[in-house]
Amino acid sequence: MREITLSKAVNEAIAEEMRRDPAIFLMGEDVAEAGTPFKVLSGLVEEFGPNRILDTPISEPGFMGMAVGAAMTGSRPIVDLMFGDFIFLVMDQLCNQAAKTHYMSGGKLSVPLVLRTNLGATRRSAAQHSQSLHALVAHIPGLRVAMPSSAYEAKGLMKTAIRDENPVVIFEDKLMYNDKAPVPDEEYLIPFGEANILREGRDITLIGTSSMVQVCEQAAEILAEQGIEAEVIDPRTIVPLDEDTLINSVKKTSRAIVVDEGHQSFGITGEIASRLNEKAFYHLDAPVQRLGAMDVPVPFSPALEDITVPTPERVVEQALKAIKGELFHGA
Amino acid sequence: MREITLSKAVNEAIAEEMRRDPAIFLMGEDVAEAGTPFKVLSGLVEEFGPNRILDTPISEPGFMGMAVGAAMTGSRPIVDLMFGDFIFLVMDQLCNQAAKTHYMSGGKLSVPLVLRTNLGATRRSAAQHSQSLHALVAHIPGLRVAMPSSAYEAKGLMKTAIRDENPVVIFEDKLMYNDKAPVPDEEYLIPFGEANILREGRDITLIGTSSMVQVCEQAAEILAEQGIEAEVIDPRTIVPLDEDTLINSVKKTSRAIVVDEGHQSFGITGEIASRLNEKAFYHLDAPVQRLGAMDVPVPFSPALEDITVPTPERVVEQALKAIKGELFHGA
Amino acid sequence: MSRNAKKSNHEAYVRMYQQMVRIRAFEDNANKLYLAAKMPGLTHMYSGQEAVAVGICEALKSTDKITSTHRGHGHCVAKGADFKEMFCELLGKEEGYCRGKGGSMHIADQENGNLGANAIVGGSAGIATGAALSAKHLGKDDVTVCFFGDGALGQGLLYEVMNMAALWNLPVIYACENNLYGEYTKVEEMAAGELTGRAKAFGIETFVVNGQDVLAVNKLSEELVERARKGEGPFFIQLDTYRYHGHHVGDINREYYRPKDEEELWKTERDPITNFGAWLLKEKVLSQQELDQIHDEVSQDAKDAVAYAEAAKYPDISEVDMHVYKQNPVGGAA
Amino acid sequence: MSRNAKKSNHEAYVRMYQQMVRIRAFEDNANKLYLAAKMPGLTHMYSGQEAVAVGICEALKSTDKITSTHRGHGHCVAKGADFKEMFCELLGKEEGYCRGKGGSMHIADQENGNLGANAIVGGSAGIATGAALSAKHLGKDDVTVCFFGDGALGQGLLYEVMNMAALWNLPVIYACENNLYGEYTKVEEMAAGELTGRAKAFGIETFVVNGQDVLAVNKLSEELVERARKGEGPFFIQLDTYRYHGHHVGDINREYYRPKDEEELWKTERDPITNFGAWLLKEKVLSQQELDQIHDEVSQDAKDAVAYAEAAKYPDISEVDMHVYKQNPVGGAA
Ligand SMILES: Cc1ncc(C[n+]2csc(CCOP(=O)(O)OP(=O)(O)O)c2C)c(N)n1
Ligand SMILES: Cc1ncc(C[n+]2csc(CCOP(=O)(O)OP(=O)(O)O)c2C)c(N)n1
Ligand SMILES: [Mg+2]
Ligand SMILES: [Mg+2]
Repeated sequence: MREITLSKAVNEAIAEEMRRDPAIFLMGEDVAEAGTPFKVLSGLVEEFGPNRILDTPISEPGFMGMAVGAAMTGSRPIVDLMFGDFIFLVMDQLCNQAAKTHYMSGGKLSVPLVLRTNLGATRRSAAQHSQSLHALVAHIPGLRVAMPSSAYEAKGLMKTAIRDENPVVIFEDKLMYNDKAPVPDEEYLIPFGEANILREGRDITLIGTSSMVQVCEQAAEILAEQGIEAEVIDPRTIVPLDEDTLINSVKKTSRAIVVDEGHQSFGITGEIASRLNEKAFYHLDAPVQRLGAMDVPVPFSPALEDITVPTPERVVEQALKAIKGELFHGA
Repeated sequence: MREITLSKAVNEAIAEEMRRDPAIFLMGEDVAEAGTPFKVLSGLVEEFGPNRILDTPISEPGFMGMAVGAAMTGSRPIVDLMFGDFIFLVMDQLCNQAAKTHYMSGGKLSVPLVLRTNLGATRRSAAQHSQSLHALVAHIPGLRVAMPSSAYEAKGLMKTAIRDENPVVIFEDKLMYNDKAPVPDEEYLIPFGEANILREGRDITLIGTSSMVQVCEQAAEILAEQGIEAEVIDPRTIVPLDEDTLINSVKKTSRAIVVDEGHQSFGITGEIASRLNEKAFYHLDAPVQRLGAMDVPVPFSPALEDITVPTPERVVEQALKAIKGELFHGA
Repeated sequence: MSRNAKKSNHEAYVRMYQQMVRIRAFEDNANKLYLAAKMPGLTHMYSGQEAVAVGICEALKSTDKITSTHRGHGHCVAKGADFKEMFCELLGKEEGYCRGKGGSMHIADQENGNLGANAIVGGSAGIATGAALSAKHLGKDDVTVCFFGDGALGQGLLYEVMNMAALWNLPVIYACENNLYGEYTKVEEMAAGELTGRAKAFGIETFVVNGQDVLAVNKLSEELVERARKGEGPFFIQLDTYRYHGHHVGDINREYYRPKDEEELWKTERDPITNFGAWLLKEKVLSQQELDQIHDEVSQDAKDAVAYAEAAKYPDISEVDMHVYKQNPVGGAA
Repeated sequence: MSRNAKKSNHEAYVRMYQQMVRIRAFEDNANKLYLAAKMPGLTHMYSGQEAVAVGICEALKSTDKITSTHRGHGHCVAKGADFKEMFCELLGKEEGYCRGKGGSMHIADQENGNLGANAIVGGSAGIATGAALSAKHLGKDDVTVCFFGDGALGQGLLYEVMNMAALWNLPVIYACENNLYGEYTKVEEMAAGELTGRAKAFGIETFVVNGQDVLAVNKLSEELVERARKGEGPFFIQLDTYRYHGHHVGDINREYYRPKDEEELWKTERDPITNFGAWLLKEKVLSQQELDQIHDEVSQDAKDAVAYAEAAKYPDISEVDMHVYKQNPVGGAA
């Protein structure tokens, strides 16, 4: 199968959907000629013209709000938010308006829009351009949250997001834009709420989101060398969350670690771990462990930044503790 | 001891601190002559004048940002955000600026400000005036988050918040403004990060925040009638969180329920439950249970709204399940 | 009344009078429901501002869109809503426009182009501008009117979207209802400079009109809606008006921020209904009897709707987690 | 150069020339570090805009405050920062202004009144206005200058705070550096209407000045800073200028959005350093030799600072969770 970058996969997904449905348009900063600073959208304005690929002023709250109104009236907007950190700027329009409109109107109005943005540290971009803020939107009922972990996932999830009748926030890992993966030529969609088991194993379940899926896979390799069989699962979407697949895995392995690049405290690892603890409690040989980013603003200095995010080594370390029963009496 | 309302307690705390420190000022919408729509601040402008009690335009992002700049330059602003739901509007200034300034500047700059706002449903105020959004700010390193559960708590925590060198977000329950509690005449402060054990018990730990502390206490009463001794704990601040007190309680009782009025999913109950599961796992006889608000936008209709929030009855129900071992094989 | 008003349009005159009377009747009944403790929560009365909503909405087709505010009953009625579904919504009943889920502050009537009231001040400016962008994108000639109060001029979002509306010539009209107060604060304490300057900044054509004169409001609106439809928008209108009640139904003792004689002056000399009624009489468009009949009919309508709504049932509790997500079509997305 | 410039102020002239040369030297070295892959991340060069930062900061006391942007090195140097701490910060070293935690986009120098660069476009408008409010509140006569680009005019926050600054007469000067582009988009595609209209809307006095003419910038700034100090603020200045490099150091192939000859024109005919140097010569303020000496000294300084920073050590990893919270004084809060 051909291999393409995550960036190209996103581009293809959007282009294919825009060809299919003229109601779709895309708006954001420097999305047209520049094709975004990450060049993810290059070529789209040439194909679809400036009326469907709209360069906006630097007005995130404004164009987010406009997307809500457009979505309520028959259009299907895709909003490009250059950095995930800017989601703080659009929270009101996203969470007070987009997320609630369908409910508040008793089902009469709907807001089919996609907010595509990114996450991920270690790009030396410091505290305001490195955050992984998916936990915030996951907390708000009415939003769906997708977290692609490869080019293949990015294409399939983006297409599903675009066809969804609800507001969807999709977080791409900005460090993975140039990572290649096999992506079929034929059309495919990846349904929301169906976790992907990347590797089967009976000793411990490693649940990773976005780029942390790679981290889990690398950890699984290292563990395999030591004879430990880790199961690696990518939930793909955290809202909806495919609890069943996760729970069944944990019932089998009796141990789990949840790995995520958002801050650990009050982030998504607590939710996933809690659901596993609640629903597979009597199968657990060790508490479900969590590994999130450190609870510090992302530092600029490479010397510091690199230690703030989960690594395969740290996953392995935690896994071994769980397996050896070293979590007895707590951390 | 005299009894005063939560509203009066907040008012006293602010007035006392403003008398003590001329660097403090307060800004927000209709805070001066109107004393806020909840009348919490009545009388302050008369004592401190319009230069220290500033009525702002309806510009939440703007005055939040100004408070950050003022705090960086020697003032100690208190920001009044009329409804907790509006926190979405100030997220960028609160989370990208206030929370990170101290860290980003390597400790040179600091942002001693208080953002006081509220939470709580069942006031028939519908989806945009009823949210309990403390989980969002708890996820952001650099912010402290206080959740007073009574007039006594509100006064002591507010005074501590005002004296803190960091940005503090304090959520008052808007349904409790008229609730009275004994509050001493003498000055007192309540330190952050020290949980309060309201009731001792050996059978189950009920952890509640804000008005859910009352719910837990009522549940404990009902349980007591059935011979079950529940320990009720109020963490008071969720950042910093007094893990030790919570863990020690759970080690004693072997069972816990975390009750909170924020949406259950991806909220604070997951974090607290996870920490307990991680650190008291081998003491648990049942998984730590959670009871948050339903994962739905808050509906207007009283018929619906009332069932979205945790009640003493539901806490009792969960507690009985945990105690009877009915959580076996999951929920 | 404006001199330019033509007598020709008999039907429109009657409809505008009727609609203003309907709004007033709706509000009087809502207030009564509140005072009788029959209405959950609070609500914000539109009484006094009727000419604004009616004068503007009379210029709109039903496919044209509006966005509304916390003070939204007037816009809702003016855009064509029925009393029954409105009162049901206010009481949180299943037959309400939003099945009781929205209430007064989120009342929406999509079929008549009302995209909904909004409890975030200024929160609908993006929605309105986006609806205008959508019309352009989909090749429709719909126009959107964004209603908002003077207080909403404090919100930065408005400036962001006015800029984009101007850059892209969007068919949107920003209708700023200047009723002199935002909650308990005077407009001049909240807004520096001229109100219209805030739109002029983006090269938007601005207008100021007497918001108590339904004919003046309507005449200007007809012109601007037509121009916006042709792609000459956006526009900004400042409509000077007044709310008769407190900020919300519970705001009773308000002399500390608003003098009684000011209220009296507006009510007695500038009432949009009284004055338009007098004009209709003077110009012999309607007789006193016909005017009375309108009042009687409307008041009976309102009474019936209230009774209906009071008796109507609440949504079943199973509805509580319906409509959080819209179901995707089968064979479509997950 | 502006005709009104007085020859009297020899010291100030020399300092302004020197500071502009220092900024250029800093940027040239930063760019080299980037090209040599010695600098972590990206950075945005200020080269070409030196007269703006220097002309304004020359009018400020060190207790006056500024807020800066992602393109912030120029403001930082102009407000009095040292090369050593700046380069250390750019390389993420412990001796940097922010102990390596902030980097280029968050460089701050509190001792000289620089409240910090900001990676959120428009994000510092609130901070600057708040600093001005703070000065008023604490009875200080400090003035705050808020630097921001033309692109930041897209952010609603700016309008909210300009309104409050105008309402409350705050000592803040909004310095809009119009370098014709925001990233890869022309200002006229991002901003409808006149740029200054956006401040006039709030009744704020506005000015337009040639941002390549350090004397013109400084003269206007001296006036406005003095007036702001007396409580006559706020003010808004549009400073027309140009960035020589790409949006950031990695933006090399940029002809698709910005023609080469436009760049050429600005560099050859409007360079703020060349032109001010020529004026200093013509007016015999400095000789060619003295000018050369400034360049040599500055360039040696920069070279030394770079070498120092390259050799300096990274923060210890134990620093990673320091400074998340400021410690409260003992006996104070928890
Ligand atoms: C973002 C936001 N801030 C504050 C409020 C509280 N609030 C509700 S109405 C109102 C005043 C609005 O004034 P204006 O826009 O003039 O409308 P009016 O009530 O006069 O019709 C305020 C401050 C709110 N609902 N939303
Ligand atoms: C809120 C926000 N949106 C977008 C960006 C990405 N971004 C960084 S600089 C920039 C352009 C800024 O243009 P301008 O204000 O004119 O400053 P200049 O770069 O020209 O100095 C953009 C869009 C950002 N940093 N912050
Ligand atoms: Mg008003
Ligand atoms: Mg620019």
